[in-house]
Amino acid sequence: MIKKVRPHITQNEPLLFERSSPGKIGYQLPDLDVPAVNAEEALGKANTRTEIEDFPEVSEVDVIRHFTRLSTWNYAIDLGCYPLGSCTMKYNPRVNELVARTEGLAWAHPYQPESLSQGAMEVMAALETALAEITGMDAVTLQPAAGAHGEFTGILLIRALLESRGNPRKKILVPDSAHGTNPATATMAGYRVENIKSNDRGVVDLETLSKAVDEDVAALMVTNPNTLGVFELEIQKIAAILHDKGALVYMDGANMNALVGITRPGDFGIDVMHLNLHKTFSTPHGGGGPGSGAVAVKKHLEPFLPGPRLKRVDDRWTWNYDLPQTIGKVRAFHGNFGVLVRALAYIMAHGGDGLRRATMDAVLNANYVRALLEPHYQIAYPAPSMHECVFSDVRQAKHGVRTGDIAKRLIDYGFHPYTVSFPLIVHGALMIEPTETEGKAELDLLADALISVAEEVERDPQMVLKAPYSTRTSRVDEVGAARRPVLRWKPRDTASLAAD
Amino acid sequence: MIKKVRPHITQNEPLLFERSSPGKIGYQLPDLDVPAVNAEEALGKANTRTEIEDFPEVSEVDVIRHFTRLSTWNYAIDLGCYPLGSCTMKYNPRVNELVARTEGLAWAHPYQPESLSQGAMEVMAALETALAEITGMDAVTLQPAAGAHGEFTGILLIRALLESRGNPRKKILVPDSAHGTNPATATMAGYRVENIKSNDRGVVDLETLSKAVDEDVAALMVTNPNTLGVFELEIQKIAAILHDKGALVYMDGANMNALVGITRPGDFGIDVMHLNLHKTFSTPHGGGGPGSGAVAVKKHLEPFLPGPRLKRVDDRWTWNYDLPQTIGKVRAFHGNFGVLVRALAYIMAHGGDGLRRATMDAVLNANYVRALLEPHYQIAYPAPSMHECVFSDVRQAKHGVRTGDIAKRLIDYGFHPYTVSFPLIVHGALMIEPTETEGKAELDLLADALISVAEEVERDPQMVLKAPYSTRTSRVDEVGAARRPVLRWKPRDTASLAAD
Amino acid sequence: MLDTIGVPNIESLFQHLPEDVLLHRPLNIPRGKSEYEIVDYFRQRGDENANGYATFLGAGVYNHYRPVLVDTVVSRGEFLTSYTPYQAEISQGVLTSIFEFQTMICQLTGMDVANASMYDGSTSVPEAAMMAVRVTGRDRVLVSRAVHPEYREVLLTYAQHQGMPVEEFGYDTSAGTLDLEDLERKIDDTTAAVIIQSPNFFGIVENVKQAAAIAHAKGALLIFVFAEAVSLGLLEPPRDADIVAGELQSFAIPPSYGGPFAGIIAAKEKFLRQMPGRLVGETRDTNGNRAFCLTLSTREQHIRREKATSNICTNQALIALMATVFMSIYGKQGLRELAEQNLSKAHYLAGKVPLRFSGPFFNEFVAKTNGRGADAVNDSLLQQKIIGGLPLGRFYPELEGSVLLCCTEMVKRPDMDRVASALAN
Amino acid sequence: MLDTIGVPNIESLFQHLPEDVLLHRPLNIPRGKSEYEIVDYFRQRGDENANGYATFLGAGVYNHYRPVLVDTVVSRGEFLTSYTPYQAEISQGVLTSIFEFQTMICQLTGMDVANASMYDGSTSVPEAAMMAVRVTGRDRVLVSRAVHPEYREVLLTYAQHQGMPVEEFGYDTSAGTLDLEDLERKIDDTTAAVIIQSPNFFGIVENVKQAAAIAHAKGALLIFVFAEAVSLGLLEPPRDADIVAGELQSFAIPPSYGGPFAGIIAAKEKFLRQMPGRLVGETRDTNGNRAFCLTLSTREQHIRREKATSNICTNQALIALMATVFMSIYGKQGLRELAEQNLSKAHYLAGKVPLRFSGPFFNEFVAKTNGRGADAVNDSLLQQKIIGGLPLGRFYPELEGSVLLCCTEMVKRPDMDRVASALAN
Ligand SMILES: Cc1ncc(COP(=O)(O)O)c(C=O)c1O
Ligand SMILES: Cc1ncc(COP(=O)(O)O)c(C=O)c1O
Repeated sequence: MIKKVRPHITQNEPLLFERSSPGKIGYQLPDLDVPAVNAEEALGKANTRTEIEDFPEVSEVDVIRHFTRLSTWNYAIDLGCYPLGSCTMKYNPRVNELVARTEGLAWAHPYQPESLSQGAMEVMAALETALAEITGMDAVTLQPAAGAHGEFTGILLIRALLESRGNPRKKILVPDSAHGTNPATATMAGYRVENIKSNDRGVVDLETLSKAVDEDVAALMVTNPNTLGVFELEIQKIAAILHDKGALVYMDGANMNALVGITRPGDFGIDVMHLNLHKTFSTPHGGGGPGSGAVAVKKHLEPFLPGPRLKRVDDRWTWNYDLPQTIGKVRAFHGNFGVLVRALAYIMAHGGDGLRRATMDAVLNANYVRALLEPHYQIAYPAPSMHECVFSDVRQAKHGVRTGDIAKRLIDYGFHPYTVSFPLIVHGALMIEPTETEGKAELDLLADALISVAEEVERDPQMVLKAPYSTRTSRVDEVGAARRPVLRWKPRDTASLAAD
Repeated sequence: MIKKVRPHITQNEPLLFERSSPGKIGYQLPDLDVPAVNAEEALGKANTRTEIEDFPEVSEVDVIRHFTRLSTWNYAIDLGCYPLGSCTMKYNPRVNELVARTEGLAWAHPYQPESLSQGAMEVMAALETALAEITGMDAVTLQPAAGAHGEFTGILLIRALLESRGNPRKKILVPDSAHGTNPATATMAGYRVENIKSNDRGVVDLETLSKAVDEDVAALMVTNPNTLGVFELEIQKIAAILHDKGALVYMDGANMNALVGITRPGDFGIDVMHLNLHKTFSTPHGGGGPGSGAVAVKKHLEPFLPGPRLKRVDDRWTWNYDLPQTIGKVRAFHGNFGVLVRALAYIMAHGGDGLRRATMDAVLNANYVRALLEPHYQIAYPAPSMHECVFSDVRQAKHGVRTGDIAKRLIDYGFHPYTVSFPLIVHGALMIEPTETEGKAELDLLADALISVAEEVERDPQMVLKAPYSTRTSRVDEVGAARRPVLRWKPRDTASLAAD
Repeated sequence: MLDTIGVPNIESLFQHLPEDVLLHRPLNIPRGKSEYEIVDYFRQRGDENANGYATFLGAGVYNHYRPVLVDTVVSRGEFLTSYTPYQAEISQGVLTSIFEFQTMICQLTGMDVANASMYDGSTSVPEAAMMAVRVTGRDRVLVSRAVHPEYREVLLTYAQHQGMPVEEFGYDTSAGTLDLEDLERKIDDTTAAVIIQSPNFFGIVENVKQAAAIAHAKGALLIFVFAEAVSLGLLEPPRDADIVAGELQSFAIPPSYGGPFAGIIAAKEKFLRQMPGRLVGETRDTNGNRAFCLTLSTREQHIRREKATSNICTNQALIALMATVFMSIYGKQGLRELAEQNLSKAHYLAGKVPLRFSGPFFNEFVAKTNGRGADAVNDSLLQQKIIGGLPLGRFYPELEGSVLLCCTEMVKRPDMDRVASALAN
Repeated sequence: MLDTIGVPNIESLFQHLPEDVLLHRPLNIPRGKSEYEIVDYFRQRGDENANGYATFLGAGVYNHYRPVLVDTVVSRGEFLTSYTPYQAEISQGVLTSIFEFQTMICQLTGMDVANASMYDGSTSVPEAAMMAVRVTGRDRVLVSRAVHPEYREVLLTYAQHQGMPVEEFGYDTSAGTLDLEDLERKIDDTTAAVIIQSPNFFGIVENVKQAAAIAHAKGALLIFVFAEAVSLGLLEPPRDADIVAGELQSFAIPPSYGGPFAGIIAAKEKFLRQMPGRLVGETRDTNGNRAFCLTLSTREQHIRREKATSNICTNQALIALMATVFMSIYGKQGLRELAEQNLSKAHYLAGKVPLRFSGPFFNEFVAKTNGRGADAVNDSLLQQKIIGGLPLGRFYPELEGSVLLCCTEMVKRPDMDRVASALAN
């Protein structure tokens, strides 16, 4: 029985372009306080466009209604549990939005004098210090814009170090359970990727690893806990195997929400890692971004960090550009500063023990959901779960229902689905990460819903295959979208207007 | 056919009290920087409460989810046309919300030194000046908190003036088409109410009026345009009739959205009037308030205005409390200042001609809707409409469907209904005020919807009587609510929890 | 659109208006400004006001912290841009939140029923008095001089023309509490209501039980007024009162130079039918789901017209919602802890200055300036970017030279010490 | 919950971790602060930065007005707290807005397809270059020295380890435009792409047609870069380019000390399969209603892994939404008028100062300080609460003593006059 939602009317809304009517405006500019300049004279006729064809022409009311209506078609953390595995969809504190808009911070120009940027620099310094403490590493760069960007930065750091030792080497080892960004990153950094098969416990197999590690191996990219939510218990041995061969260990820190305050990568052999501040540190995902992929390193990698670096010179912060060994900038300016402000606010609000408590609650919640669901879904691997639990759809697949179908049906129960079909080593993975900010009531509803769907799969698989039924948009034809890509609106394209 | 909406899942949500669990908290206070004081010692045991029984205990996430979910059950201007007659539900510019939160204004204490309040006082002075210009009156008080409060203030002003002339008189005349606040106000001001029957054109009848006006009459409360959206063409004669007998004319300015920039009450004989800043001047209605009922008066009433009054003394604003003839304060401090800020921002954004254009568009929209609907609904009175048009349900009543039922069915079409059953002189009134901020597309949808309902009434009245069908809450039992009033949650009262 | 209407231009829609009422010139208001200029204008006005001052002003408007979620919630268009929930089926969001509001006000005040809000505290006082007059059929009202002076002034304005004589009774000049003898002296069986405030204007906690006993002995109602809602987190609720009238500004409502605020009226069940203002009640929809709607509107002006319990229509819903969110965030524990912090800070400062009264106080108290004069003390504080207490001479000539100081959770110890030394000097 | 799991306490959920990896001390981070203290902390940090200065800094980060509706929209929890719209049926809000974003970017740039956003302008340049390398099967990249210096630095970082040699070509030292001879000299048939920026880093409008002709003649692609998006309101779109890489910060994205911003990549239809980043496409639901969903994800890392077109996963969706709302509000007329105001203001100031280059410019230009030195000039301006232009010596030794000045619609004439006289002196 669906307890969590009821249908209600939501407004239809055409595309902005379909709402447009010639001459309609939603803006007003101040009067020009200087003589108006003729564009064609100033820029030349050839350089001056006549108009922006088909660009929207709407009123201010049109705009607010348009986006308000669209927003009501969307699910979000503010509406309910969002157990998207590996994405750590925790509550995004609203105070962080406020402080990120503090005038002196939001309007700081990256090229304004250092004497007028001390506040921004202090924020970055404070965050670097906190992240070093949390990870147990020696230095942090806040420049990368997201996790994948941090991976890229981290691998370039490894390459630079090895190069400085005479040989950048050729290969990066990546467990087959790794997130797609890992192998993609290795390629972008000019390495060949060698996939390491996980063992029957879903973790890195020491023997397989030892065989794979040779003088051509630059590094292993390991995720810990891995994408099954399982802690790599032999992580220290793993590190040793690579270090013995002069290779390094990169840790994908996307799952740090399972470790903060409990254990520190710097203490179990990691040389370099990234953090997803938009996951572990609660900065909002905003429909796909922005994020921040801060990278933390051990001493031996510090000289290679991208610049500029913060430096304290007689009680003032300055930017140090004198970094002979740096890999160079990975992004203009100083990274996603606004995201950094939010992450620091989150750390300040929690404090050391608050962060630890959050980790424990995250692991508690994941194990609670796992316990409730194990009778009904096949757990992918028996190993203990940390912050997320991964099931396989093997039982449901017998009835012709796959993880993607279960996900769609879960929508009817009022939840955003878990992560579907990842990691790839699991047959039809259901990857569930509740996070610490969910209460028991919401988790019980989630488990009830998934259990109820499991029963529906046995009773009436056909019904499940056509879900969802209660959304204003029924199941979407993704195949069709890819077969004949329509990636932008065009004037003629107004057929379905009425229906929308 | 319903073009405007489609159903979509909305989250259920219990009451906060049902969400509570002991010990849960959503706040954190700074550490106390002084010694903690024991309450019972400081206040006495008898004065100290043990606890706030059943008060909510929820987390911060609970709070944002609770109110976000509730909000999705609500219709609003930001979602679509809200043609609630007499309420002027126009777009509420968001810049007004921003400026009302300007630190120096939002955190100004009414008792802080005048030297540190010049900005707030300047804002009030600027608004008083603008409103005097718009109404054609001589002085304005911004103290009243809403329209009805402004009426009360205005009638007290009239009483004070008459008293100063030796006789406050006994009666206030109120047309039978008037809003309920008018007679209620007159009573509160110690007057007897005499209702004036409107003539067959829905306006004040000069003869009836002349007969009614005698030395006992203190004033007439007239609404212009009246609640039918009809301009009182003989307003000057009406005023003369009262003035001849030493009585005054109060104008209910709720419908000023039909007049701004076109004609001024001060120019057609009005002695005193109120403005609903939350209507004509776009300040948000916020689910029922706040508003502001600024009162504008002619010179002869100025001495009686509530204090303090703004006074310019060598280039600085001061508050003048020396008002021997004042009626006294009608509200503590200086009125709904935050609303005044928004109203001034609205006036600044429009400017003189912008305000006039808004009036013209408002009247245009009302007449457009009227033209589209007249073939299908009985217009209450043939007179030309200003900013709103009023129909009667006589045709639909033949099929047993009343204005209230049509309103409920209109909800299924994605609109907030018009004002139902007001004014009382109309048989089953449908009072429609689109306002100027609606575009043609939205108005066409509104008319389509109402026409379609009119057809449904003829085809299938029974269906209409049970509407709405598409809302998460079907037709609500208001009779039951009044018969057995449950006005607060009580611990036992958790029956229907699951269903919500 | 003009064609549909059948007119050549918009002007013709106004043609029927008498020529001589038309305004034949443009309004004398500068042409429309851009958003940027408007923001700029109000920022300049804001800069002309106090900014960055520590403040010890209270006196009915309190400087409490506003949790961020409050504006997050009230900024949602669904709340901000809706109106009175006449149409229950598409207004359950507002209706549910008001029902929760009514409940929390009852829990705080110990009353049975509370309405959906009044304009503010000052106007809820006369509304409560008028309610008492209707209930008792008597007309005299006795109000304590320790009730907020502006509330009393508004009471008089309302009362003067309704044949509702208002008389004041005094306060104990040493304790700062109600002068119960004076009350005894003035009350009689024409008295409809006795109005007291606690904490009173001097910040002092009154003895509600005694006042109630005296009022009830003469068949009058006791109207309890509060201006500092945070005190209810710690103080015994006024269970002995018959009607409670209050101001919620302390609950995350910005001072905003005095408004918009939110008033409330709560009362014993038996007075329900005489309550002014809107009420939300629980009911069912046709599917049996719990639902809420406006109810008992037969009391109100749009039905009852000249016989209504009040003329109030538009109230302060969005502001009441701010208070609702505030109460939700702080909750049972938080509101108490907040009140305790206020209590502690006030007593810290009070311990360092000469007090005018001896009665128990919450977060406000009256300090003497020992001849230096309130203005002199405040001027010296302004130099240190501190706004001192309210000089009481303005409202109480007999208290000339005393200041009303308020300490909320927002005042910092160093500033309190500065105030202490300014008063000590 | 522990009973359900079958453990005595939460700690036991970590018991399986090796003892010696556990952190046996509390994190060295001060205990949790209250919301009020946090707000206070960041306000203090903000106060340590520039406040209330007029600014003439541009150079990739522009001081444009942010319409209020932008934050109104992006603050709605439905947008703020959702993630990548993997589940189309409950993500149509985000998906629709991205589809509109892609469309508007195409309309602005004259390209056929645009993606859902990149990290920023600087990272979209190397992604575009890598795209060109995949398309052409060549590996050499030529980049103009008038492209933003930090963009070029990021390009080098990306290129260095992919066997993608990057070579720079110069600018005409008198006009400040592309040195086309130098380009001709350096381009050959191993060149995958020629990268130019317009308006270039000096604010000067480049001749895209000529650059395209030269590139295409050698079978290379032309990559067009923009850093000042407002210029597209007025400038002829780069129809002759093959790929466009740009930065949208000018579209209501706060400077925020350099980020988060939003980059884009747009291209000709035929290069679609080589595009990096997410794409939203139009389709239908089973009821035949128009719907949108993520599409062509076979290009992306989560499917393609080491063969993906890029490793990008999380992008800048919410920031792109800011730009979308901005474009909606200004629209066709507004964006042009905004660009014209920028043009007019820049030319007003440029008319009063010694210019370094003669080429046509939009809202930025290079001024000479005639021996006084950039820092001296800027210091004198700081005294007047004005942040002057960017000293170019830092990035272009040969331009030591010149400053890059930017005039947006936000600069006021009196400040421009102050800058003029500072440079005149
Ligand atoms: C395990 C893992 N690694 C890497 C990433 C990439 O991080 P981002 O999306 O911030 O680039 C993600 C996020 O999706 C992830 O879940
Ligand atoms: C005609 C008329 N008069 C008076 C009022 C009362 O105004 P308010 O609700 O602001 O007290 C209203 C608003 O409902 C109205 O429509």
